[in-house]
Amino acid sequence: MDIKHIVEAILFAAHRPMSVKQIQQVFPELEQPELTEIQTAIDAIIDDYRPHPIELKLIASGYRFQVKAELSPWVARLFEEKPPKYSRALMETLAIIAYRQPVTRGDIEDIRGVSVSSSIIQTLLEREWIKVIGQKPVPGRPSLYGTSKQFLDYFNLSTLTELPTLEEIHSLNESIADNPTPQASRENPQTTT
Amino acid sequence: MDIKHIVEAILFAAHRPMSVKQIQQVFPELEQPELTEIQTAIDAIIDDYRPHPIELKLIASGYRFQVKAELSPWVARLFEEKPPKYSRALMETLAIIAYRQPVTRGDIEDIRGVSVSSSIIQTLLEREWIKVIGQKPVPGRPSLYGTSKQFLDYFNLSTLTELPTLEEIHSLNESIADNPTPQASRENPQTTT
Amino acid sequence: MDAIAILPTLATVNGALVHTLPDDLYIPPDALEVLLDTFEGPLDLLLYLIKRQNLDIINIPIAQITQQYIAYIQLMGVLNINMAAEYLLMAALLAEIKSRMLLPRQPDIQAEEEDPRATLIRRLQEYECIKNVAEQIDALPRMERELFSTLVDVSTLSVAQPLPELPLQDLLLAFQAVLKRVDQHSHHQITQEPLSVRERMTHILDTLNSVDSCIFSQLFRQIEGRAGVVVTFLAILELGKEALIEIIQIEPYSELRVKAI
Repeated sequence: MDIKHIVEAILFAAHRPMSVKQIQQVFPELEQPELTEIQTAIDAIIDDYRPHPIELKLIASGYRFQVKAELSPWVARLFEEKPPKYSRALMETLAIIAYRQPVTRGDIEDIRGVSVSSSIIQTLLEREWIKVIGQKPVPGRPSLYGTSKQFLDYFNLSTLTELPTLEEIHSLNESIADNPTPQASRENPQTTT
Repeated sequence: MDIKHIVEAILFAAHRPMSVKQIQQVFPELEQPELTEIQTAIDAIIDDYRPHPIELKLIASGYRFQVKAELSPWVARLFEEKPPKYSRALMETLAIIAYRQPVTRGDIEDIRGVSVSSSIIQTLLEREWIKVIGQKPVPGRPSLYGTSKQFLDYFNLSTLTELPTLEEIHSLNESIADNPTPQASRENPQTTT
Repeated sequence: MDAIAILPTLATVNGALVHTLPDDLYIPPDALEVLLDTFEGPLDLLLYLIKRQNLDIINIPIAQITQQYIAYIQLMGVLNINMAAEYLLMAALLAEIKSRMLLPRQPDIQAEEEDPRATLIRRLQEYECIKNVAEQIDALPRMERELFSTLVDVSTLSVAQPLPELPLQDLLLAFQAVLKRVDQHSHHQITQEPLSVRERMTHILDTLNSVDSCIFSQLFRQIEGRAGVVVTFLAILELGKEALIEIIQIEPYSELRVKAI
């Protein structure tokens, strides 16, 4: 049986994202194709499905078939439950962990300026979007958090570099340097209403 | 968007078989196609997938995509689980049948002091380690069980007499006998007999 | 700096009814709603105050912002919004920065310790960046909302599950446990026919199962020698004793027949 046919069946039957290596392992031991052959098959399948409402997409844990986003208005109606919504606090905590990992809870609190509730960390751990990747070697040995493949999978990304770009903080020092007497402008509330 | 495209997406995303009527209901109220239009779309999708390893099939409760049965050998390894372990009750039942054959279920229950579940007997019969070798001529004519050739083969014995005698069983290495986890004895099978 | 009377009675503070908001507080008509929709923290509140007035973070007018900030947290207190200590801490920091700026500059000291205003600006900037990307991540297409997994049924596939292994050792230990239990309740006894006899009993019954009856002598096989004959004979006797077979002689001196009951 032709490799592409089998790879397609495996991807549909797996019900989870499959890496090229994992696909290879599904083949009977003595008939495992080369990884490049599997990759070629995958590329061909991706092409095959272009006219269809589903797509084979590479995300962090591998390839998965998913319904294309443009069909969501129809497909969403299949499910009575509304998709889960996440609070700003949770999304900000997640963003800090994603961009600043590895971070401790204290680091997150420093950036957000408020304490982080345990339930947020708990929710993120339960969703397996974040994981404990170590302990910081300071008193109390706080947990260091990082994001997981499941986080990328859920947000349809294959690597962290696909996340929105974080604007770098560059203007601060120059601005202060350019502004030798900040007091003057500070005490000049030109925009007061 | 074209009806066939939407129907295909619905069938892939629904986690249950979908009847033509149910598919119609997924469309927003004012945009619901006629049932015949949906049926036409379904027929076209069925045709589309003929060369693929999956098929759109009508079963009692509606249409669903399923992996073609002929792919079974190729995707089987996706579903292989670690084999379960046999219960203590099953092992005791098998040992009693081996040493006391021919025996009825009642005999086994008398010796074990507890009832023997049908599923244990069933499992042993399915595994072909035991077989029904007759009925006891008492009311109810209960089945008489004995061990099979497959039982001897599995345990690499040529006759039952190669099993330890009751005295030998009694004096099986105590340290292992007292070990509550059978795994431990599995790891060092050399230490007894 | 018009305060807008939003409610006839805004709140009760120390027993006195509050009808108007503090004078120095600029509140656009939709602000109260925003206010009630709790901020994510003091940095968030500060950012809100700055952005609302189109101010640049770098050049925030500390005195003005401090006033507004304090007015807001007073209002939040008045409205019984559960206020975290962080809000008060920020108020203290703002007050400190403000008071510092009223003092003559002391370049020597400033060089040694970090300017608290610069620190605050950096924190505001960093928080703003995170707030922005968090919003962007929230807008990414994601599973369950824009993207849906496909489900293709696999129940019709035939998959042979590997069967459990059973080491002989485990089987024997299980039997040992049975024997120990039986010994303890000695009303039962496991008799000690040799296994060869029990095996032969099964074999004979198995044979008789497929035929109606068979001739006694057919059950013996010469090739097994004397020991085999003895085992078979004991097995037949045991089967007879347990009433599992019938040994029949149709007429005197005729061949014995054995029959499963």
